[in-house]
Amino acid sequence: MVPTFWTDIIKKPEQGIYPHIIILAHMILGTGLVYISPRSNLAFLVLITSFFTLYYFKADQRFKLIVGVVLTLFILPVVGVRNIFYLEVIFQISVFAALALGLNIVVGFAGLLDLGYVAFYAVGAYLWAFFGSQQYYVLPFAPGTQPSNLPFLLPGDAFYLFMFAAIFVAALTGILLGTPVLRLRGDYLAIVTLGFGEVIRVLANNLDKPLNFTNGPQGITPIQRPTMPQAAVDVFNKLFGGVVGHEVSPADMYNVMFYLLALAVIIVIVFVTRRLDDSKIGRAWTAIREDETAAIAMGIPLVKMKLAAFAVGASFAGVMGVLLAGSRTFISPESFSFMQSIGVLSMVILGGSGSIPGVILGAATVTILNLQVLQGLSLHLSQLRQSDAVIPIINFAWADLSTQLDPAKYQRLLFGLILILMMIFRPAGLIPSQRRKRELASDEAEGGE
Amino acid sequence: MKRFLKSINVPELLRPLGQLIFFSLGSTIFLSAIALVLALILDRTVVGQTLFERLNVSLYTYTLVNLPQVAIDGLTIGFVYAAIALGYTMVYGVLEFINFAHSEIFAVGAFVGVEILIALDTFGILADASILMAYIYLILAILGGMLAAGGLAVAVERVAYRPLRHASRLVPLISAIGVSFLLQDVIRLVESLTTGQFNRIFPTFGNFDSRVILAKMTMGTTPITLGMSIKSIIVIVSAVLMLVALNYLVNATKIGKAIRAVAQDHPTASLMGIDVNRIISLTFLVGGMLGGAAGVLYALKFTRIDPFVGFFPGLKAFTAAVLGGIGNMTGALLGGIVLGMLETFAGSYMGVFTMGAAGSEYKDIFAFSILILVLIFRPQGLMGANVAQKA
Amino acid sequence: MALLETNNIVKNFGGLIAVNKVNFKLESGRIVSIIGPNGAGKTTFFNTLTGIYKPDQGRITFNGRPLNGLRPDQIASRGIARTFQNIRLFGNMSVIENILVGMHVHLKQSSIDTLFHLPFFKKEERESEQKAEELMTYVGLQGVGNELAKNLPYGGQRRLEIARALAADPLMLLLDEPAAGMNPQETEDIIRLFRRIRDEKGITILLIEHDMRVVMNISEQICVMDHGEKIAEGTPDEIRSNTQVIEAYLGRGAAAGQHEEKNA
Amino acid sequence: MSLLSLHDIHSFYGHIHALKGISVEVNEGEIVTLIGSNGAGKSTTLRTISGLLHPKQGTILLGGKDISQMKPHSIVLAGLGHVPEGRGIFPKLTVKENLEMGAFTLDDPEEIERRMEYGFEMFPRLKERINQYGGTLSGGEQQMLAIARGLMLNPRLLMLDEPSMGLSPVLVELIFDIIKALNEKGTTILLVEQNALMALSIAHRGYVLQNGKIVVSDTAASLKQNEMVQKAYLGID
Amino acid sequence: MTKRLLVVSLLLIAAVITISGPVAAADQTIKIATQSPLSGDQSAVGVDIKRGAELALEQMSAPLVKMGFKVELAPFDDQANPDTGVANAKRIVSDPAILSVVGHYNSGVQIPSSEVYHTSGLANVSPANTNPKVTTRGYMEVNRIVGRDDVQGVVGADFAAGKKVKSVFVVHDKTAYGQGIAEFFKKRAEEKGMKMLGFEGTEEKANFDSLLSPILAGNPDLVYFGGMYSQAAVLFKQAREKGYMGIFLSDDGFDSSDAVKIGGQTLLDGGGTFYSTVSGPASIYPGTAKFVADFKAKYNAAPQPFAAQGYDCMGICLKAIEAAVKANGNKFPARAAVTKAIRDMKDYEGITGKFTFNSIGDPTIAKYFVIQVASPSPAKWSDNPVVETLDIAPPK
Repeated sequence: MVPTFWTDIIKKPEQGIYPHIIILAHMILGTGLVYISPRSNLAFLVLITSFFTLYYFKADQRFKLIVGVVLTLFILPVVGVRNIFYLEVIFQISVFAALALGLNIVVGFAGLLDLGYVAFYAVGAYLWAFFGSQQYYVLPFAPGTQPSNLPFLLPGDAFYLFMFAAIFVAALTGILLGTPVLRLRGDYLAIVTLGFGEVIRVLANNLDKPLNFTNGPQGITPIQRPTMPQAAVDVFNKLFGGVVGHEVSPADMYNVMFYLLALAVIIVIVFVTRRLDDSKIGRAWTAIREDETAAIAMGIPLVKMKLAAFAVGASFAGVMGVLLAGSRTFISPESFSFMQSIGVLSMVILGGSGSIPGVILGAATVTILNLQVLQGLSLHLSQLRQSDAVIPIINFAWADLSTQLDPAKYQRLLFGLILILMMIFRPAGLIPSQRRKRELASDEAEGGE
Repeated sequence: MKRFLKSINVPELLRPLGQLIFFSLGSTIFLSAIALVLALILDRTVVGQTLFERLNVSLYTYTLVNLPQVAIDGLTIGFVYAAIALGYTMVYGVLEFINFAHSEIFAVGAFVGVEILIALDTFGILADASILMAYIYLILAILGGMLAAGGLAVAVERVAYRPLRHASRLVPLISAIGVSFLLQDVIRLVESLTTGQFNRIFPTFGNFDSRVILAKMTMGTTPITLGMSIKSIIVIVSAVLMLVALNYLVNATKIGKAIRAVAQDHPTASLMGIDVNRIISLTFLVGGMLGGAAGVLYALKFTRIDPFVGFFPGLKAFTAAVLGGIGNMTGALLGGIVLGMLETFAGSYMGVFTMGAAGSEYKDIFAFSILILVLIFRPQGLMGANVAQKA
Repeated sequence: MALLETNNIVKNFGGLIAVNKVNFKLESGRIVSIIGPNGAGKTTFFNTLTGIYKPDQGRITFNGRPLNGLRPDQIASRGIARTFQNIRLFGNMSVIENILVGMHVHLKQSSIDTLFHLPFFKKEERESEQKAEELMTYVGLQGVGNELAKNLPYGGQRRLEIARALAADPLMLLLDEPAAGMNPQETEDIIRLFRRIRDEKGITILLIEHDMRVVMNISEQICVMDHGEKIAEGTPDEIRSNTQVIEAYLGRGAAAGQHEEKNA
Repeated sequence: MSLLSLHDIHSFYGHIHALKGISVEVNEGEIVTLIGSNGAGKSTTLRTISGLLHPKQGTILLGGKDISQMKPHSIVLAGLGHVPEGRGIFPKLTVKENLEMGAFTLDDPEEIERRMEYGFEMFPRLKERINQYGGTLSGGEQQMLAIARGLMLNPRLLMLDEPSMGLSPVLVELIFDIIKALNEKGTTILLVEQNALMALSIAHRGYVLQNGKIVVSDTAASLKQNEMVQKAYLGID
Repeated sequence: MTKRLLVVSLLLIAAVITISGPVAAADQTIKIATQSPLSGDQSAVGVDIKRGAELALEQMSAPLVKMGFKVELAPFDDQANPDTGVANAKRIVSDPAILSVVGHYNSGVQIPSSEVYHTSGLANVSPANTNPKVTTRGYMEVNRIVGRDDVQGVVGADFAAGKKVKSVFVVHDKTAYGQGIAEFFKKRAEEKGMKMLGFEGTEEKANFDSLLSPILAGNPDLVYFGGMYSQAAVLFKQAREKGYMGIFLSDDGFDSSDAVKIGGQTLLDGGGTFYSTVSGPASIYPGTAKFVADFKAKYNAAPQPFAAQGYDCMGICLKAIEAAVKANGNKFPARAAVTKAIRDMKDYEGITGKFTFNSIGDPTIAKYFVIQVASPSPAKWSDNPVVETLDIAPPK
């Protein structure tokens, strides 16, 4: 007789205590696996998908919050420090999640297709790159020919100040770029925003003469980081030293710090997006997306509202740009290509435009696919190719498989497929957006679901 | 046969030629005037002096002497953009939809054409081919490119666009962006599996590279020759032929009228017994073939192509189509020429006029700013969609 | 002084005169219908009032202030609300949110209030939610607040569109064929609703309608348009016996038939 | 056996249940008219017959063949002409090109030429404006062009959707005389009209449509006297 | 409901797999990673750097295999994007089996990625990064076998001075590589008294007409192109077609037989075409011809620029690892040992030169050749004659 506990958990994982157990089990399982084999991708995927279970299973909110905090603030940093590749993946997931949330406001809420979103990311990055490095003193020199012992313009800690400044600078750029074109129809606007993305990239690449603002293609380095208080490193070591297994250096701590900063920005973005969504502005955006003519008839000033969406979306990208400059200590025009804009767009489309959890899921999926899965597959493939293993059934020697078939090389193919298949089969995305249910006094229809 | 000849209405055939000459001359004169005026103003300033030190010739003579060559170059690239823009305009006319993947259909045409010629080259046929045979092989390559690109365009419409025909406006556009990226990597995959090469190079054969000298001038001490390479002439002639053929097809044949009818009113057209889906596929076929031919011509003129060759010309051609008045074929023609001229004038003279501060690398930004200005101040484009005039 | 006044409004589309020198006065607190055969220019006139079309000639004044040159959203915020011939609700938004969008014009919450949920924001949201629920009950949609607009039955969607329009506390309500596609029972309800709106809320109603049963027994004033011109205006009885109207509607000879009946 | 028969047709227009089970018969050589006030479902009926809308329920037989699920362009081949509401001429095609579109499925240029001449006989004004764009014609001329175009394929059944709309009474008179003449030459006609009495003056039989249902059907003569028609139009209870 | 069951079962399976088979990281496998753009429009060069390294590994890993090690290549695609480069770098350093990295084509990707190598003490030998900043940071781990921009730019200018050139027009491809060399060429040329008729950057890859007008008007004695052959050859061809007969000079990005496939006879007309490079012709480095032949045999394509450098970098890594293994009693060496072995490398006989690294990782004396394009047929590319040889030490 199979113990009732197990059959119950499989039959109705909905009710009562079971979902909590499943979430906890998944988290512990994931952490354990990563601990045992710190370099296996599968273990890491198991850990990351525990977020998915956390979101999906019905459990009471406070429990979910606690588990969420434990996962993001304790488990992930520790796992990250043990294997800095995981921390980099987690960091990039949070960076792209923030960008996707920003773009989500423009595409998901206001229904404006922005193909040059990375322009605002670049504005933020070059803002801190210029002020946080010696570039001010390099103005008169051609790229590469400047003397090496130049002073820094500002102290490193001005980084936090510039994270706020970026909000307004990027929002202003959004308004400047948006004002002339937001009257345009959807497809024209898409092409014009694509133009903006390219214009900003070309400017970044060419503003090295007459005055050398961006140091052209050489990029700007070294860019300062906020100082890392030694106390923080000690506290981290004291707390997690045992679990981590080795002394954590300030350099590693910087990775953790920037991850936590990105997390903080995401929390702020989700907070702001939720608040805006559930208000006059949010309803106006959704109305514009649903039916512009009807929205106008309700007295909604179309261009003003679209501009607001553009500016808010841009400011988030600006902040993340400053974060990128700080974490990488190096900025060059290569990071702001059209491919990046399309990458972020496919995250929003895959996840579900207009839905906050969906967009975060989309960002995580695409980043993991791009950094881990594709790269892992092609590494595995090249390992097989160099061993004399043979595919069992058709005994086709791996070595003969052409080197051109590495999956990692076909990132564009992946983005292309995502966009096409999602549009045809699931335009609403993986987690479609639903408006928040309101507790209404006159709600007889609510009843048991 | 006699009946067929009688049925060709000649004025319709020649109409675009008149427009071609008018647009080309018009834009040349207009832009030359601006360049010369600017040169006069800047001559006295420091810009004039630095040029004088360098080439001991006044800014004005420098601008004047270079003008014809810049105009011809502008015209050549203008016709390339016009030929590609036709593909965008055809599809937009019928479906009010920007076929973002047209740039990759153009690239596929280029690749198929070049691969045919490389295959012929490896068999050693091209090397010693007579001039006549060289042209025949070129035409063969262009036809190959057209068929491949046309077929691909129809397939793309059938798979990625038809299911979305009644979706909201942005959905098919996002799908088109997806198709564009997918095709870029598919070309790269096929190329790397078959030839292992990334760059493909248009084999040199026939007299395409030789140059026809039109005039000899001297600027100060340096002799300046005004001329065009045979391949530029071929590009212009083929582009003109394509425009004339398309114009004739759309304006003087039954199928062409059906295309225009569907463009104006899908439901009523179906009440005339026109199978709307078939006409839309046909439009993609014709648009794709034009794109394919433009691709092979591009490869002929610029020698090297790679799987990502379509992106920038595609964007420029779209700007040209919008500049001329999207959906309006003559508009694509006008937009292409004007954009080509503007870009070449900017590229050639901006470096000198701004003493190197803003050189030709701003040429592309120039094209985008034109697009944005046109969309703001005259969204229906120069030719204007609401001008009650033949398409 | 009339609430709405238009004098010789002209609107043409490439040579085709759609609205030709229409003079029109609308006193506040009344229900007036505009009728006329297809292609008579009713909808074009309607759209010039709401700003979708810019009139080529003539002036429109509403509540004493000119409307010429204003954007449709500015006109809406002046107190003119409207519904559409083919229903244009925000399908993926809930019933109550559709109504809340209608209140956009009157909500004063700033982005700062919204971000920090300041007391003013909470008060305004609570009040507007209550007001929305009252409106739902008013038009007979109580209890379906969280239902998506697109899932409502056809009659429900019509009433939601009216509730959304009322949410802006308009001075005038423009209805574009509100009774289209409704069965007799639904038509009865809608007529009663319009009367309550006029009597209880004092809102002036201007509607375009083809269903003569609705027009005849709801309107205090009927204006008949044909070929872009106003050919008749008056009470339902006057219009019913007006030869020009009958001819416009039923074609020549009908007036004669009508005429004989009267004499016989 | 009737040329066209609709049996219990239910058709939806967006949300609106526009046709609630209508059945109509049109016999060879007849002029049958479908009258009723706006929004009664007249145009929806024609759009359902010609395939622009597919009925949710019920069957449509044209010459015995079920065309309810066929595509519009194949229904046209089965011999049905439809002059749509608002005339539907192609504004940026010339008069000649519009007529050529009407004969799209014909291949023989001489035959097309001959039928165009036949059209010009009926509407001489069109010959004067042969190379003018459809969009620049007056309302009446557009209506003539639409009818001439509908006749290019010698349809067994010609459907006309409110030919009188937006025309001055004199032109309406002319159009209706032409329709009568066409019928006498053998074309079966299904006429949808808001201008009831004009329609009934030339029709053999008529159906009165109200809110998607047939309320009465009778010979044209008796319908003229019938109160129901006046009620349906003027809302007199 | 079924969706949630699906998720639960999926997780269980995943858990089982991970527990059962953590990849047996046999400590006897030595991996050498490569990072270069394998996708995107720079993948032509990126793929061939990987292929060069792969070929070297095949040919020169015998000594290590004899010592009982399995030697493997771990190719990574940095997509010419700094974010991907850094992520891959962190993945590389976390794999203990990897002992050195042959990497990066774009300095924009190399600089941030090498920060990660530096923190983990993992050796990195760069086949192509010429940006001075790569080594001026003085990291022990970072070395390169190509001259720096400030070196190669000077080589070009000195050669031009040698040819009595009076006026020059400089063009570059707006990349860190191309612009870097062009800036130093201009600086040196002006020092040598040459008149600078123009200094233009362009990302254009096909239509150079608008650039040729100022060139033809100025009629400089020499046109210099900083960047890759795929742009340089097209520009040179179009310039010749328009009647410019002066000298063409470019950098080691021009060193590929595809250049003459594009340019053909035009590269030989007029003043001829020259390019500076480190990989000398067959006469001085016999290995080059053999390398080109082996490369064509394995990949049926002519090697792109920097493929030879990829080969040499892998050779250096293998030799250093061999030395480190011997020093560690034939056991798996520590990364620091490999890093030290590379930095202490003396006169490594590569096919692109003899290499000794100075204190900051630059090749001590980079032997530079200026080679003239001698025949229009691609097959004879490696027989192009050396016109001048310069030994230039990198500035301190």
